[in-house]
Order: sequence, then C-alpha cells, then structure tokens
Amino acid sequence: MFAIVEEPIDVGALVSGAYRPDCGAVATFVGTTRVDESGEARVEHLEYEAYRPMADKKLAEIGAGIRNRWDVRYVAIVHRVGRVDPGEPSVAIVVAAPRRGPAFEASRHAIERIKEIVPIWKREVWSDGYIWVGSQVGTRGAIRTT
Amino acid sequence: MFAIVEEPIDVGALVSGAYRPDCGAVATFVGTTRVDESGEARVEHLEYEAYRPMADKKLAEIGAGIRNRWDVRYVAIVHRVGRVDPGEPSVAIVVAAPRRGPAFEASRHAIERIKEIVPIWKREVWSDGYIWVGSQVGTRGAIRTT
Amino acid sequence: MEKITVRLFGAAADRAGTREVELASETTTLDELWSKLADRHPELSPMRPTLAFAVNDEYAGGDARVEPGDEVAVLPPVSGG
Amino acid sequence: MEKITVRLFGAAADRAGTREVELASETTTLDELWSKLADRHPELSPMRPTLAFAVNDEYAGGDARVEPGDEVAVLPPVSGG
Repeated sequence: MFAIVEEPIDVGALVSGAYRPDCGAVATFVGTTRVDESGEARVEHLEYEAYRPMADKKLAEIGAGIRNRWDVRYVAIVHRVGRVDPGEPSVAIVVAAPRRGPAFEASRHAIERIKEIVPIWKREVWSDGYIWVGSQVGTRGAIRTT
Repeated sequence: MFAIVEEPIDVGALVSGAYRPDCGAVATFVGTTRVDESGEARVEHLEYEAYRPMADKKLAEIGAGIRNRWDVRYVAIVHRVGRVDPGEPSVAIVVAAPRRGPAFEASRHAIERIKEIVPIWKREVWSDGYIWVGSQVGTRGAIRTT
Repeated sequence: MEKITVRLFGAAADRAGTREVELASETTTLDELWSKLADRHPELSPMRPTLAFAVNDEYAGGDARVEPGDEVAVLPPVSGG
Repeated sequence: MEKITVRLFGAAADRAGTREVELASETTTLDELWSKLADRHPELSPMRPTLAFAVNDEYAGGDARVEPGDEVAVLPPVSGG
C-alpha cells in the first residue's frame, strides 16, 4: 500500500495491517517533525508538498524494488503532505518479512530511496522565517546566505 | 519503558508514545509468530515463558546500553509471554532518536541482544508435537533426533 | 498548437512566484525548454545546477524530447521523509 | 539451614519434569550444586553443555559462590523475540 495523504498517519493501523502468518518480522520506520533550534529561532512546523501522481508512482517503484531484492511479503509507505506539527509523523514505512534481516534492510532502504527519488519537498517554518530544505531557499536571512 | 506482559501488545500505542519534538525518527521492530511448515506439519502457535524478574532487568539493561551508545531519546521494549497465535506480536521494540541512523541501529541491536541475553524461552507448538527452540527438546520425533 | 505545461515545485515555485507556466513550443528538448523558461523567469537561473526535471511524470535528462501537450516538471532537490 | 532454590526453565523444566527444586547445601559453588541437581535429575545431564546459570537474577559461572537462601536458575539457550 502506497499513499500520499493530507490527514495524520495512523501508524498503529498500518503496522497491524502488516501482520501475516508467513512473516516473523515487521520493521517500521516513522519520520517525525523535529524541532531544530538555531540561536533564538526554532522550527515551528513543517510543510510538505508532492508532485502527484509522480510521487505515488515513485513510492510504488520503491516498493517493487524492495520486493525484488529481499524476501519481503508486505510493504506499505505512506507520506503526509501539508502542515506537520512537531512530533507528528510525516512518513511511515512498514515492511513484513519472514526474517528480521531483510525487514530491517528493506525499511532502511525505503527511507533512503524516498529521500533520493520521490518528488516531495519540505519547507521548515521557523519562528524567524522559512527555508526549503535541500535548496536553501527561503526567508531566513542567516541561512539564505549559506 | 520495559515490560513483560501476558496480554496482546498494542504496538500503535507504543509507537505514538515515542513521538517527541526533539526526535525526527522512530524505528520499530515487531516480532510475530510465523507459521513454519515441515512436511505435513505446521506451527499452530508459540508459547513463551520468562524468568522474572531477571528478564525485566535484562530488558532494562539493553535499553540502558542503547542510550549509552547512541543518541537515542526514548526506548521501549515489550515482550509477551504465554500463548501467541500466528501473526500476533511477541515482542515490540520502539526507539526514537533525533536522526534515523541511530534509531535503526539501536532497534536492530535491541532484538539481537534480546535473543542473546534475556531469559525468555519459546516453545513451538506444531500440529505433530512441540519443540523448545534452541534446545531441540520436545515431542516432535523428527526434530528431536537432529 | 498545444502548449507545454511546466509545473514548478518547492523552492523553484517559490523563486518563480508561480506553480505553473505554459510555454508555446514545437517539439523540442528539455534543455531548450529550460532556456525559454529561464528567459521568462530569470530568478530561476541560479538554481539550475540543483534542479532535476521530469517529462510526463518520469525523470528525464537535458536532451529528452518534449512535445506539445507534454507536462514538464521542475524539481528542486527532493526532501521528503 | 536455609535451602537453595533451583528454578528450571524451558527445556530444562520439561526434561526434569519440575520447575523448582530445593537443595540442602552449605555455601558451595555452582558447579557443585549442579552435581547435586544432576544426581537428583539425571535426565538433565545431557543438556549441561547448552546451559547457562544465574544466581540471584544474574548470570554466573561455574565457580560462582552459592549460599543457603540463594536462588539459582537453570537457563537453557534463550529464544525470546
């Protein structure tokens, strides 16, 4: 199951949806909004945007690549778009496999690939401006010049 | 939070209990009952027993070791004892960290250490007898002799 | 003639001040299309080395063919997760 | 004199047919205590190479001291997870 959603991600439902009698391991990765600080400024929330349907297609490609490479029986990736507040999940990856090694490796692989190829962008909204992560474009004076 | 429980593990509650504004990554590992098959026989369920309170103490030691070694801000390990049916979780490990590398490494480490040092034992109940995993002691004729 | 739709995302949309541009063009290449886009939105030019592109929902290189009716996307470094 | 409580788990409890044995002993070592246990439950002897032991909830080696009142645990290879 691969999805881009605007509402909060129900990770518990995703994990229990992965339990299968032919699997002994379910590895889950959740990315959450971390409040970084810099001087007196701090991250207030994140804003994600996606290029759809390309982003959906790339999530499914990552899933197919995983099932090709490891003995994995279930993969779900859900990425949220829009505003994500501190401590809230922006992405959840759930992999079920007969054995734990492939489950761990595949879930790590999935998040690395998401960060490489899925057309989704994150804007950090700080108390003193915003910044597009990766592009260093934004309204925060100090960072704009780096 | 480290616990040995007799009731089903609510993994969703454990995961959402780990979200923290100082962390960007939550890695979760869930071990579930896998139905192995051998000839016409199959695993019907597992039975776990623990030596308490030593098992509780060892879970907490693993947690302390993780916090010593990685920048990890939250660790929970819950292991179930008693009967665990196919596809149900027997163990859940949840690690929250500022960054994903340590979260992944710590959760992998936790399950490996559990399998090495925590006094918990698993009995596979097959359709044709049972077997204590690791000791190869049981009532299944074919396996007893290996 | 059908136009080529250029969609802009993230920092590129921010810089250009728009999320979508229509460009009139014969069949062309991505590189040539970029020149037209950069003429219209010179504020995008400094970002060029960091950008990737897609044609009809798939990553494409500078010599990729672009036809009227295609959708081209200007993709700053992705930062999901 | 207080006894030494020996608790058995997993395959060891299965083989011995009991989960707890009380042994009368002066202060002794784990190795000596094992001899007494194996005398009483010879069916445990073949498992010896695979077993670990704990004294009062902590792993202990064969020369560890065991006193009356202590709790000793006989631990087959653990298989949690």
